[in-house]
Amino acid sequence: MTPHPPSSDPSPVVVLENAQHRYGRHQVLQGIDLTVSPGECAVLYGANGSGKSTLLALLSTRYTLREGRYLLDGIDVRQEPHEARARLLFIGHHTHLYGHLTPLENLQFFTSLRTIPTTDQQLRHVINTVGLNKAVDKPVQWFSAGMRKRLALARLLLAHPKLLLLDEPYSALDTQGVGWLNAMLTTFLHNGGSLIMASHDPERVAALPHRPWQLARGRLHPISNAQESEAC
Amino acid sequence: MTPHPPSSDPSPVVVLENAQHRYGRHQVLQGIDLTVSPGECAVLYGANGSGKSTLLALLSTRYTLREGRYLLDGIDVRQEPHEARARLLFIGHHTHLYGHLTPLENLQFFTSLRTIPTTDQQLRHVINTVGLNKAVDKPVQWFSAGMRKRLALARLLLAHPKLLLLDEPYSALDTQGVGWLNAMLTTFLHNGGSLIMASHDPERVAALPHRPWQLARGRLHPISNAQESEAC
Amino acid sequence: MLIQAIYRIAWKDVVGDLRRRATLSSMLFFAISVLVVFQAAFEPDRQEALRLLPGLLWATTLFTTLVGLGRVFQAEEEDGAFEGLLLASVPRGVIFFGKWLGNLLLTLLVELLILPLILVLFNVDAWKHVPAILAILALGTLGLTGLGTLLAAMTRGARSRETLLALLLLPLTAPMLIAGVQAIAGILQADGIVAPWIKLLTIFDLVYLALAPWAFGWLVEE
Amino acid sequence: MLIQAIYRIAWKDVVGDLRRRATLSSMLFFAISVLVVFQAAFEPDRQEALRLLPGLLWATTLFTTLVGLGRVFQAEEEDGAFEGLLLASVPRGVIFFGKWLGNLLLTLLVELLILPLILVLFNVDAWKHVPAILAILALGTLGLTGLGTLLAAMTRGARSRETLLALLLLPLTAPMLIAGVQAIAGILQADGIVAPWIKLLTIFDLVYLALAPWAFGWLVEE
Amino acid sequence: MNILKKIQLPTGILTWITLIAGVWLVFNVPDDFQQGGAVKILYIHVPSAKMALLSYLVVTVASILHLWKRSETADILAEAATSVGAAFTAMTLASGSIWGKPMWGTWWAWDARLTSMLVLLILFKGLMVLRHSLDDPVKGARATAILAIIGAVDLPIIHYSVVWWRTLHQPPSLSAGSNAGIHIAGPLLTPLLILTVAFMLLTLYMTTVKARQIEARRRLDALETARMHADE
Ligand code: HEM
Ligand SMILES: Nc1ncnc2c1ncn2[C@@H]1O[C@H](COP(=O)(O)OP(=O)(O)OP(=O)(O)O)[C@@H](O)[C@H]1O
Ligand SMILES: Nc1ncnc2c1ncn2[C@@H]1O[C@H](COP(=O)(O)OP(=O)(O)OP(=O)(O)O)[C@@H](O)[C@H]1O
Ligand SMILES: [Mg+2]
Ligand SMILES: [Mg+2]
Repeated sequence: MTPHPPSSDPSPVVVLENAQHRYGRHQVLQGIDLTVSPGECAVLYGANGSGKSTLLALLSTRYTLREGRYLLDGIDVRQEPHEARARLLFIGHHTHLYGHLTPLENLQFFTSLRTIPTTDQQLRHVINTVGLNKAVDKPVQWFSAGMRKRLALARLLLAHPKLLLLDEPYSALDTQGVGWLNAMLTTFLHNGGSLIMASHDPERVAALPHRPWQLARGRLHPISNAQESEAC
Repeated sequence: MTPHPPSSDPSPVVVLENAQHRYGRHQVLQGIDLTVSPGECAVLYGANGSGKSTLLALLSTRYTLREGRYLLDGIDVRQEPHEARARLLFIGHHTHLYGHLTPLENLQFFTSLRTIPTTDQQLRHVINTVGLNKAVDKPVQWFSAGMRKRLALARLLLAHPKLLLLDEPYSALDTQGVGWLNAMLTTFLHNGGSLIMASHDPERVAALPHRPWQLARGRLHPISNAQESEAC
Repeated sequence: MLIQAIYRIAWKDVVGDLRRRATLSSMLFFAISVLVVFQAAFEPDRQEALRLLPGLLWATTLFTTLVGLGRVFQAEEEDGAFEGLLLASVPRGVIFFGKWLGNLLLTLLVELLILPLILVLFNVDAWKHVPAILAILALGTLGLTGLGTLLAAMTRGARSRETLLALLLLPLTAPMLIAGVQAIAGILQADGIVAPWIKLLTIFDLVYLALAPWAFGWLVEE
Repeated sequence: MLIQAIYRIAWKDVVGDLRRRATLSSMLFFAISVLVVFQAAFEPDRQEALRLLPGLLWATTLFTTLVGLGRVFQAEEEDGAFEGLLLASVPRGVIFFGKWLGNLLLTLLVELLILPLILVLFNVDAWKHVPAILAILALGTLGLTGLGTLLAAMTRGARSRETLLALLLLPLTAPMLIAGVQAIAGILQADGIVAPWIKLLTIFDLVYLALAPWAFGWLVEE
Repeated sequence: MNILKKIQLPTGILTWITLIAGVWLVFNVPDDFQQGGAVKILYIHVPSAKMALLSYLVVTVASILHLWKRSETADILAEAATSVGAAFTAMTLASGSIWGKPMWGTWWAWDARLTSMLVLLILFKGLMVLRHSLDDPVKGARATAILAIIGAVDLPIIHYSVVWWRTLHQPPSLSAGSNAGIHIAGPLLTPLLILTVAFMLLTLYMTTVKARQIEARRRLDALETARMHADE
């Protein structure tokens, strides 16, 4: 539970200003401001249905920002979504995996689409790292919930994004998986990556240096680490 | 973390003896013995892919037991799966919800298939209880992850099963949701219901009196409450 | 009791669909566009149209059914809904009949609407035979949708599902199709033979509807 | 670079499919069963068969394409895979062309195989026109699959998807169908008119393939 | 499966002997006055047609056994007989077409027997595709078995088509009591009978080989999974 010092880094990775989102007429987010510096981890808390996943979808460019400003690594995302996408990685509630492909083929497709140069050996190594070595030739549709989650998170070791977006990354993982994920995220932050995640699990987030935020009634507020356990 | 006294109830709700399951030729479970008495809660821990969901699928009659014995409330499940189904409720990784129906319609379909006599007013009350009053007329496909989970769990208040099977019930729920679920489960156990759940979350399970089990290498072992945090 | 469960399952599919008004009308418009395609592809003259009428009716019915089959279990695919249905304590046969009933009702409605349309569009004078033709269509549709529902259950979750479904359905229904076409052709001619073809259709119906619920039970077992 | 991405997306769909050997041959056999259905429904004699040949070819192509469309985005439906694809930093047009290419290749292969079969089965002597007929079929297929892929994207996740897809595709392709049928009919007749129909087909192709990637970009935006 | 190994070689040898004897006889029989040299196709056509139908019958019976007794051997037999039957069906269609050209002046006519035989080919194809389209081999086997049983209605249609409908095709001429059509006279009959026996042996041989192949492949898959899940 290391509190993160308020940073005033001159070049933040994410600058979101006055963002909002509506589903039809239902205004889910309004006037959202969020700044995240390199090496910083922002954790979004909030009740079910408060809009955390929606905010992450906006940040991931999955939803188009209709109003407000969104700079990612200095790029105006509304102008150049394409450039922005190359700099971020989003792993959401869904695993984005193809059931009829094996873990290896899934990762091959992922790296080739993003033109990340890798060899099969490296991919196998990554699959080993997330503890799926025994299932390396098994189509993903037969994986257990936690195994899918592990494979989805394995992408983190292949892409080297500036911004990482995670939606409830700890769900379905066992203790070992949580430990491994936290180690990976610590390295990622240490290397200057930025991380924004939604979670209901302050106990598990505690292992990372982070700054907590709360989403309520469509608005985002910074909170103190002490308030975390009530916020989620 | 109230340890459950070893019960020697004369008429257990679940008696599973020497159960096993294979996917193709991959033996996931072998020689599983499990007895659960009325009012008892058994929690299954185990690494990702250890077979917890598979065991729950067997107990739910979703998978047919090929070998071994399974008595549910005195009924031989292999002989009368149909009778057994009327006595249990399973809420798994999936929510079993129809996206194009509203919460009310989903619950109506659920109760009418199980011939549970209810009125719309009662159903609305249940929907309120799980905190979905604002979304009562919204098709379920637009729900957030936690809202879906809440609605899935709302069935618990309608069916009055002898045996309740839950697969990672706490995932996606916020703090309030967890509190509400634990209160509901405590009442259920208090009224003599039996509960078997798989979880990776000993902190949240701790609020319930329960007996922990560990699944490893296809076998099920009882463990002590002290060992819980390493087992999952 | 069981009847009520059948009705509830069919209700969820059909009435839910009808209330949103999309399915029936889009099936109907699909049938119309099949007719347009036939017209564009074959350009039959009036004389020919009378001869082609039975085939046109059956081919339209068949393709409409085929295209509608994907829908039968679609709602069940999402988020384990079908699993939930299987865990309710109703016999498997009831689930099958529920699904079948929904499918049957929609297909029958489309047939009812499409027949007068064909007569108008292709300018065929067979109005006095409408009830008899409808009866034969309905008779064939019983077995057709029964078989279709079973195949839809069989190919749940299969790869290239639509192609597979079509590949399996068409050859199996070929005999029914021939019988149906001949029966309607018989009606349209003054001295046509009808009875044996109707007998054949009935036999197919009985066989498929007797086998299907049982086969369905086998299919969903795991 | 972009070409490689197109290829990778098509590869995942087609080569992945072909490797499992099911798709191509089952599409072919499906096309054969469509022929059986036509025969059973219409029973054309030899003279009629020649006249119906262009329509038969196009109708078979159309239904084969239609039934194959469900497959195009099937793999993308599961567990947010399509979302993952959209988040990769490739332009939307590339994703569209990747999907289209896979679809096109399969359909062309089926046409290539089905044409000689039709000639044999319906006993039509048009062997010397085979290359010209194939060229026209291929020309029409470009636009047909382009439109089809777009519609498949449009109806992703829609309810009663197959029906809807069919409902949208058939009327939109009716003009192409007429042009295609007339062009082939022109070739089969000694003094037939072909050139203007081919021009029309080409225009349709260009319009659809120019509009589609752009429309696709709009469709997937949220 | 052991029995297959034992009978494979003897059937192979017997098949060759009868085949050679039959073919020798065929080339030493006077040409039919009416049909000329083309009649020799009869000796391929008729036996392959019989074997195609026989194979489907085997598939049907094996499918029933598979569903009823859950016998994997029956399933292997069904799969093997499916490939063999498909080959003979294709051969019947090809030889019939080739023969049809001189006899009827056309490769193909849509008469009842020819059409129903084409349907049989599509059915065989459907059986082969369905088995591998479902990712779970157990489900694939079961679905295939059910489809095979439903498809069996085509068998009587093929066989009796020439009796029920007025067809271009030859009515049964080997069966007693038939008086229509061309009778196959004595000197032509002997080689036909011998070749029919030879084809029967050939079918047995091919099915045996195929079944052993399938069995070996399944065992290999099993070893593969066993290797993958070793040690756990
Ligand atoms: C593609 C075309 C053809 C197909 C699909 C076909 C199919 C069949 C089948 C399935 C049988 C076995 C019927 C049974 O045992 O129940 C058969 C038998 C026979 N076929 Fe063909 N046939 C074709 C063409 C021909 C032609 C052109 C001739 C010669 C004129 C011919 C002569 C015979 C004869 C003599 C038998 C034996 C009849 C009997 O004993 O039942 N077939 N054919
Ligand atoms: N349908 C299936 N076909 C083949 N193998 C399967 C299937 N479902 C699960 N498995 C395999 O069985 C094993 C146990 O899976 P299961 O889902 O029961 O694990 P779990 O204990 O629930 O894991 P988690 O904690 O990740 O949810 C895994 O190795 C998985 O790959
Ligand atoms: N596609 C959609 N269409 C309409 N409304 C939607 C859609 N997706 C989400 N919503 C609504 O927007 C609100 C916020 O949803 P969101 O998924 O962002 O919540 P969340 O904070 O992630 O919740 P959870 O903790 O349960 O995951 C909810 O009220 C939900 O019903
Ligand atoms: Mg969420
Ligand atoms: Mg699980």
